Amino acid sequence: MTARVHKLINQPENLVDEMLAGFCAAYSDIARLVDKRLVMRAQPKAPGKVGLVIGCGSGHEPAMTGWIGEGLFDVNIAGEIFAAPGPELMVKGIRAADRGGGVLICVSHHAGDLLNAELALELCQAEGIDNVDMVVLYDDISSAPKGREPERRGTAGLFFVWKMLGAFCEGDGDLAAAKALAEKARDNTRSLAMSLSSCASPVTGEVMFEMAPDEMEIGMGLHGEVGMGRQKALGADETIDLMLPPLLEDLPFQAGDEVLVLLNNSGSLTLMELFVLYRRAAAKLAEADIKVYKSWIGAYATTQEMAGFALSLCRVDEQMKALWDAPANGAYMKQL
Amino acid sequence: MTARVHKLINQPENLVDEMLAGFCAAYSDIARLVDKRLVMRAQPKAPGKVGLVIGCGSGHEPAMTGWIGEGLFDVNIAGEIFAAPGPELMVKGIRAADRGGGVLICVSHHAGDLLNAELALELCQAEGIDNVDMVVLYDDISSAPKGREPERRGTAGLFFVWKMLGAFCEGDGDLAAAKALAEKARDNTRSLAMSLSSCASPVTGEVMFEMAPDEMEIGMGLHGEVGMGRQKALGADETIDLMLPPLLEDLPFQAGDEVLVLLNNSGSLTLMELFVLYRRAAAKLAEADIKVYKSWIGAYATTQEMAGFALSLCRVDEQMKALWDAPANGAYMKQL
Amino acid sequence: MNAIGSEELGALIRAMAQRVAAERDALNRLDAALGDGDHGTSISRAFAAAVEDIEALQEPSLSAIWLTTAKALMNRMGGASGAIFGAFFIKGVASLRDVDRVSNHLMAGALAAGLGSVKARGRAAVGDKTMVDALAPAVAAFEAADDFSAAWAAAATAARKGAESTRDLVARQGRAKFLGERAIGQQDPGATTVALMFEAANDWWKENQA
Amino acid sequence: MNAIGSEELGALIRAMAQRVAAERDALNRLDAALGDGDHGTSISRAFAAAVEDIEALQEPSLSAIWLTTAKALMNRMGGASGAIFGAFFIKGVASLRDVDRVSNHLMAGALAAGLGSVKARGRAAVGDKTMVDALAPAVAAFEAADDFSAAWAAAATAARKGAESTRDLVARQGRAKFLGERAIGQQDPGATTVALMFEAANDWWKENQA
Ligand SMILES: Nc1ncnc2c1ncn2[C@@H]1O[C@H](COP(=O)(O)OP(=O)(O)O)[C@@H](O)[C@H]1O
Ligand SMILES: Nc1ncnc2c1ncn2[C@@H]1O[C@H](COP(=O)(O)OP(=O)(O)O)[C@@H](O)[C@H]1O
Ligand SMILES: [Mg+2]
Ligand SMILES: [Mg+2]
Ligand SMILES: [Mg+2]
Ligand SMILES: [Mg+2]
Repeated sequence: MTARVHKLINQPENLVDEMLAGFCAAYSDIARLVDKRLVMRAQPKAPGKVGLVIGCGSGHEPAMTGWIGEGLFDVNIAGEIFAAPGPELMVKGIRAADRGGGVLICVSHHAGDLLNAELALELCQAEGIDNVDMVVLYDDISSAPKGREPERRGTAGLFFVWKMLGAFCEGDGDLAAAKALAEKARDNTRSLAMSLSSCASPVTGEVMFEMAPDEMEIGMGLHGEVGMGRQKALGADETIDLMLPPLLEDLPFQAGDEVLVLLNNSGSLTLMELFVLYRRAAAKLAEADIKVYKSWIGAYATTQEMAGFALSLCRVDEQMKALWDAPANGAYMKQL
Repeated sequence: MTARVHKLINQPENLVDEMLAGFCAAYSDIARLVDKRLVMRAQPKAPGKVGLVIGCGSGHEPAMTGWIGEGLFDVNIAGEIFAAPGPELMVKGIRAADRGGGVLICVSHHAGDLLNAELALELCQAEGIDNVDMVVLYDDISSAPKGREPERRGTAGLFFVWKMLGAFCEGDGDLAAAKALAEKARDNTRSLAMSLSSCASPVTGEVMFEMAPDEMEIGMGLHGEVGMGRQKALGADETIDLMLPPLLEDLPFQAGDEVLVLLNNSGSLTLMELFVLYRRAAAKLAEADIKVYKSWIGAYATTQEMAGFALSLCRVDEQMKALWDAPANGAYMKQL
Repeated sequence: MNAIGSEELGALIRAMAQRVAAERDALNRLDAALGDGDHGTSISRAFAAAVEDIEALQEPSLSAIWLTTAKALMNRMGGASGAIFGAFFIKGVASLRDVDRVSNHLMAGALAAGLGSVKARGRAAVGDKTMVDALAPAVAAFEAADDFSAAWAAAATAARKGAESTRDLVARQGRAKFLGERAIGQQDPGATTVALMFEAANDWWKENQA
Repeated sequence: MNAIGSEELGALIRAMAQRVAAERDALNRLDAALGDGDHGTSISRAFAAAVEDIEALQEPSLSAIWLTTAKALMNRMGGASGAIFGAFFIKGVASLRDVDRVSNHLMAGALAAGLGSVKARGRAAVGDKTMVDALAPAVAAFEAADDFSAAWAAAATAARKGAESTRDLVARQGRAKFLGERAIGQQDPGATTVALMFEAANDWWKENQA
């Protein structure tokens, strides 16, 4: 299979700036653009609350611009395509999110994101911006074995962390409590992704890697990083039957647990396919006596037009369910 | 460009049933499944209100299952992939939507949808179900010239009609008023689509038509029906500059008008690209002194994994703006 | 034999079902060029349902078989041609009610009634590049014949010729309408199905009754 | 000449910028095999920004040029290697402050300080299949040399050898880590960039100063 190479963009070097400008023009009631690269809530949250920022690479839309808004994040610091932003821009974003209650920098674990956030934290200290902390988040079971969880990559399952953390930071909890909540959500979340296709880089205009039309890869990362290896492409039920057991074993999720489920579209999978996949996942979870509290199916963190999906589970308690159900109003994450 | 042919489904003959089962399992608080093919609101609307039904082909997810819910449609009667449901099933759906205030059957104009809805209406009359009416909707300017609007196809721009009509039917207006509102919204809506790629049929497992990697087609329909012809693929700004003028001329939209804008992803276009496209469209509308009231960018009516988009505009007055802003809670159409 | 009973009618429908199933992929390909590529799948699904439903009938009278076929096509096929093929069969039910055996003349009447319904329903005339281009000449040939053997043979030939005539036409109905001049050179799938149906009937007749 | 001033330092940075720009696509291809395919684009964008920012400097002192380069790489490159290249240059700024001309020994100190920072920042050692595999031997060779000519030449050779040595390695840092054994056979893009930087400096030196 050849990926589509022609993209509807203009000059690649203007891509991120133009895309953010378009996003903020379309959703001006939700988000506004500052310094070309900071996507901020149109209405800042109340003074004294903990600010939430994330600095990460672009190219995964709607992540993370779509998560800016009430009940969600305060500032997205947008890097180039698939590249974390530099530390000085991150410091600007941190300043912009500061409402007096401290700022939590969320890092979806990738080398670049972590290194730049660390540098930004050091700069903050040097510049006397106190009350800033960082939390490193990961969920992808394919990227390091059980027992070495902190080496794992951050992928689509952080969806759950973002939502709960956003709701939490609308309340009166302090920075330490926010960080603890993020860690709790992270430690109860596991994801596994697969893909049927490659995708083209909008920067180079070339296909990122080769994949045969009848192949699939289980465990693929958000930037096309390899997973557990290639195999023959399977049908929907077979694919779920292959992916769900390792996911359940990893935490482990057990009979009696209550979970949130995400099926994240990495790009060009159809919702039609995702609904068929969900049907099997729901049946298998019911068989395992694991109760589904709520589910989401959609394209929340994409890898360009890659045809694949991630299955993510988050074990929830009463606090987490309440945070999950709290209202949210991002352009691409709405909870009534 | 070759389209992805392997789909994550099981047996094609079970596809629609399985997909609807998965959808309703995931969103059981919003929709429930009756008779395998009727997707209904989990909580029916209040007695006495006008019921809204649509019968159309599947394969365009989230249309129309994603539009079932409060402030939106009451029943989606799901046909096979790209094929309208038969009249007897439609009559069942009409009965299910009947809350005593009459039922309006919405037809997105395609031969099969119209023929089956007409048959269903005749059956209703024969069976003594009164107070049922039908409205035929269309928006695609590429499918028939100005002056022959009723021959045009229904495509993504009906988005505006669905939303306003759904809000209207939460109120106390009667069937005739609902139909008049639908016609008013339709008559102020225009769409034009384009595509960079073909897609594969999940039924036949074959690519639906051939397209070269450097080609694009302007005016393509929701099932891959041809439009105004092929040409060399252009960049984002050039594409908007080609599509917007005929759209503006058709109604015509004029200086001083206020509009809603939709950029609908036909499948595998990225949001990244759509934001870049939106930026240009917004700039050009501003130049023409046309005011954008609200915009939506996303995959609302898809053609499997086709890489293309539709640009739709709807001229609004105060009534339409209020209906637009009214709350809605479909799985894939939420307004707070 | 110049009158058929319910057994023969059931066998004729089965023969049609087998023929369209055998040509499913070819019909899909014709529809891929002019429409959305599903015609073969749809028509074979619906005919298979008709055969199944006919087998399940408690009292398989002529009119019950005809009605069952109509309903299966109308409800299980979906899309434009389901409604139209359904309309075709449903119209003939009335003229078969309360008869045990049907002559070629009575059958011609049922077919002609169906054709009228198709034209009305689809707002299509000969030359619009639809199934009407095969159905209209087939029904005329059937009506003009003196017995079943001649009727099936003449109808099959006329339907095939009609289907082939659609190649040179621009479509004025159905999805192919939007192709304009680009439809020229492609044969209409719905008309091709009509030809296959009459050919299957004629072949069955030659083997079993002639 | 065995001490360089700000003019020469600016020219060396420009030479590096030109070299990575010329190799942009090749570096992208190396990164496509091991990571996400953007390394060439990122490093050439950042070096181009450094050159531009250096030209805009009011007082282009040695330390200002070094700091400007550090900041451009850190802020304009993005991703893992932006942070790491930034860390490399920023560490040397202190040792160049208030000097007008720098000897090869002083320069060696700045490079060694940068190497230390890179290792700490990236938690990477020689053998992890990162830029450290080129940078560590290059800095060692530079330190061991008696003058600039010998230093650039030895460093260029050592960096290239180090970059080539990454081919046989499994990655323990960066995106390539997830490839496991599948990384073997592929040369690390970051290490290749380090080799290109030292080779560009050496070529410039041979042409202009040797
Ligand atoms: N208005 C019409 N009148 C008569 N026949 C029609 C009409 N519209 C379509 N058809 C027939 O239907 C055929 C297409 O059938 P099919 O592919 O099953 O339906 P759809 O177009 O809904 O996918 C066409 O080849 C044509 O013969
Ligand atoms: N932890 C690390 N320590 C040292 N070098 C690293 C580390 N992680 C990555 N690198 C270097 O960065 C290079 C990749 O750079 P680049 O492609 O620009 O960044 P990214 O991986 O964020 O896209 C690798 O080839 C490697 O040499
Ligand atoms: Mg990168
Ligand atoms: Mg169809
Ligand atoms: Mg068809
Ligand atoms: Mg890279």
